[in-house]
Amino acid sequence: MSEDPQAAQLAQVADGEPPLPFAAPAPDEQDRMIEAILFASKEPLSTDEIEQRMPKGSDAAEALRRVEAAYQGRGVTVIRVAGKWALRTASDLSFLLREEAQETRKLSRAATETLAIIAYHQPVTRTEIEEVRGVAVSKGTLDLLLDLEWIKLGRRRETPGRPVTFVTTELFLGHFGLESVKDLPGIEELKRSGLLDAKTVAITPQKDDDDILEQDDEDGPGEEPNLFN
Amino acid sequence: MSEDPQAAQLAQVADGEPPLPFAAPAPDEQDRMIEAILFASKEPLSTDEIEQRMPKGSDAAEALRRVEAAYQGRGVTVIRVAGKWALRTASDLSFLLREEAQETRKLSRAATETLAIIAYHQPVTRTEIEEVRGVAVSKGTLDLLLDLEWIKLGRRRETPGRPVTFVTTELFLGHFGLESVKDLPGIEELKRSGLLDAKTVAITPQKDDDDILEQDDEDGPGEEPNLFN
Amino acid sequence: MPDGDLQEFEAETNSLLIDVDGFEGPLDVLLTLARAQKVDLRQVSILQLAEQYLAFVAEARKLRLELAADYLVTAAWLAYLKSRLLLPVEEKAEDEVDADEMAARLAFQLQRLEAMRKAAAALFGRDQLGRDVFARGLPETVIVEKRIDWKCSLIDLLGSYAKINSKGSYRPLHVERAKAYAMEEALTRLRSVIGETPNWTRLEMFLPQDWRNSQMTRSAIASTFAASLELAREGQISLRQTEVFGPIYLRDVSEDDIAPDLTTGLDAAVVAEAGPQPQRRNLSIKGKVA
Repeated sequence: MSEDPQAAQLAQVADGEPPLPFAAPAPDEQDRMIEAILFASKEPLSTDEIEQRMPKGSDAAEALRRVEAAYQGRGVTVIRVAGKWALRTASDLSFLLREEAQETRKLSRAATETLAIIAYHQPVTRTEIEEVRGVAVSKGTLDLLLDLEWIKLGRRRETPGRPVTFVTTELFLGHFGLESVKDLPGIEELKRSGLLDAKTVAITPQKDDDDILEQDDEDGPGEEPNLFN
Repeated sequence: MSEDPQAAQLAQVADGEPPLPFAAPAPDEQDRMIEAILFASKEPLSTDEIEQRMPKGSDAAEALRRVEAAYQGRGVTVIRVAGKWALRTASDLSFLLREEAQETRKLSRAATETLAIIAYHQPVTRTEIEEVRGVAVSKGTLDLLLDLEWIKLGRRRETPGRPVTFVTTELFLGHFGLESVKDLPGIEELKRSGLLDAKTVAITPQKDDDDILEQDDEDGPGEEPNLFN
Repeated sequence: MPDGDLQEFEAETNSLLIDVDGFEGPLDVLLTLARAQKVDLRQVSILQLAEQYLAFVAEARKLRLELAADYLVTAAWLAYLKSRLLLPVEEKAEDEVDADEMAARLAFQLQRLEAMRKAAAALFGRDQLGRDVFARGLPETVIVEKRIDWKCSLIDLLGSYAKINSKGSYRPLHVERAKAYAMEEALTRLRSVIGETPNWTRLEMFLPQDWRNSQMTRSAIASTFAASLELAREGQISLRQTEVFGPIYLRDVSEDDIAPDLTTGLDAAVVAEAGPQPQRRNLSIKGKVA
């Protein structure tokens, strides 16, 4: 992309040459294309996915920035979720759209808490979820979250028994309008306070402390960075 | 952004002031609402339906005119279908909604063999192809080759039933870089060029070797197996 | 615990008991009790918390409420923790975990649970898709056009044709016995023509016509050569070879008497003159050929 597309265009016209068949579309035209692509899609699209649909030579990233700015404060806005782009109605207008609202099942406290624990601690094992809540996690709760496709199975933890871990999905980010798990509300503060450290503290002292310490080592800092990937 | 009076107004709205209960929203605000309603609706809406969703005092017809004009020439346009309103991507950009997934796939053995038989024996009927291959030729295989325009229908054979024949096309010659079907190498040529190794080649008695001595010289010790052919 | 506090606590506990099924385990009860202390969770008194919890469990039992086992296990542990917290520090056994450490862990757990509850509330307080913000109601379907480039090279085509062409001719592998030209046949043929051969003539010229141009030529050459050796041994013909692997010539032996060999420069070693006594060399060749 040239610095001054208009000037470049004028130069081309002055040369009397017809636009080359494979020349990149003019910026305005690229913006129109971005609009069309974003409007048509229900699912968020990555910059690459968008650029792939555009004619060769288009600069989707640049055009997206222009379109994003143009839609600021409008009834429909360009948002970023899960590192992708999507159009969504402005949230202050939700009162107009009651008719479109889907009947959402109210999630139980167990389900919302479990989801939060998975989101903030991911990747996290079932045992770890249970430690945080101090109570067993019912299969129904996990099944519900899996059904909603808000969580999915992550990699197995390389500890004895190789337990499965749970992580959140792109759909989860999309539902809550998050660009990434780094944008979870208050996550930085929680991280700083050490409350997200994978510290095992059993309320009941049945476990040997050795076990606890060992687990500390295994689950320790090596795993933790995954949370913020 | 701040120079734009429209934006300033929008910013004010975005600040979270609830619409006054009995005052009609500002025109810009009404335009935003139209955008959001049209965007989120699952079906085209009439002017009345839109107005019903908007706060009291709104003039949907007027706002729709404004929004329609604002979207003129953009990537998305406001259209009327059966007296109702909807947003659609601009028709000249519909090509963007086509995703081309290109994939290179190797022609199946059945198709390659069928094509080879047609090339070497043309014009040839389906029954004849099957006789040479020793197995039935599926309709899908012939359809694929017809689709690719590598083969086409030739004249009907003047035999009982007047079966259609298949012949190769110009496109076939072009694809394989042949001047004419006469350029297809003969079996002997294939053999000599090493394309056919002794294991896969039918060994037909060499009837045309004129001079045994010469033949001996040419073949040399490496060709020993020929001795017993 | 001051009296006022106690009364307040009892009211609290009773309201807890009404809703005992509404708790999500002992930690939930503990968190609720800790919040009742109305202090920052970091400053919560674990000792007081343990007492409150034990009172809660005692009350539940009095009311014959069914408490799950984990509530009781926690009660036992808290009773233990309480006693440890009350003991002077010096009496602590070597191998035991510090009571303060245990209390700190419990406090951490409570803080963490509360943090997660707040996080869940914050998460669900966000604008949710399909509730507060909306995606396109009428998404336009993106037509995915799968274009397949079929790949087939001329080599593929030819190879494939060659394969088909050879299919019918496959036979189980066994080496067929070649048709051989018998030495007797060669001998008979040689005898019949030798009288008409006064000049040196190449061995190949004696091959029958229909054996010349076929794969069986070698067999005919071998047999004819063996036959020629036999005739030479009998003294009927003379053989001559001018160089190693060179052509072999033969002629009627009577020609030797009339016209002695005028050929010069022939190495004795490679000239096999026929005589009454066959030479060993010839025999050895014969043996090999047969």
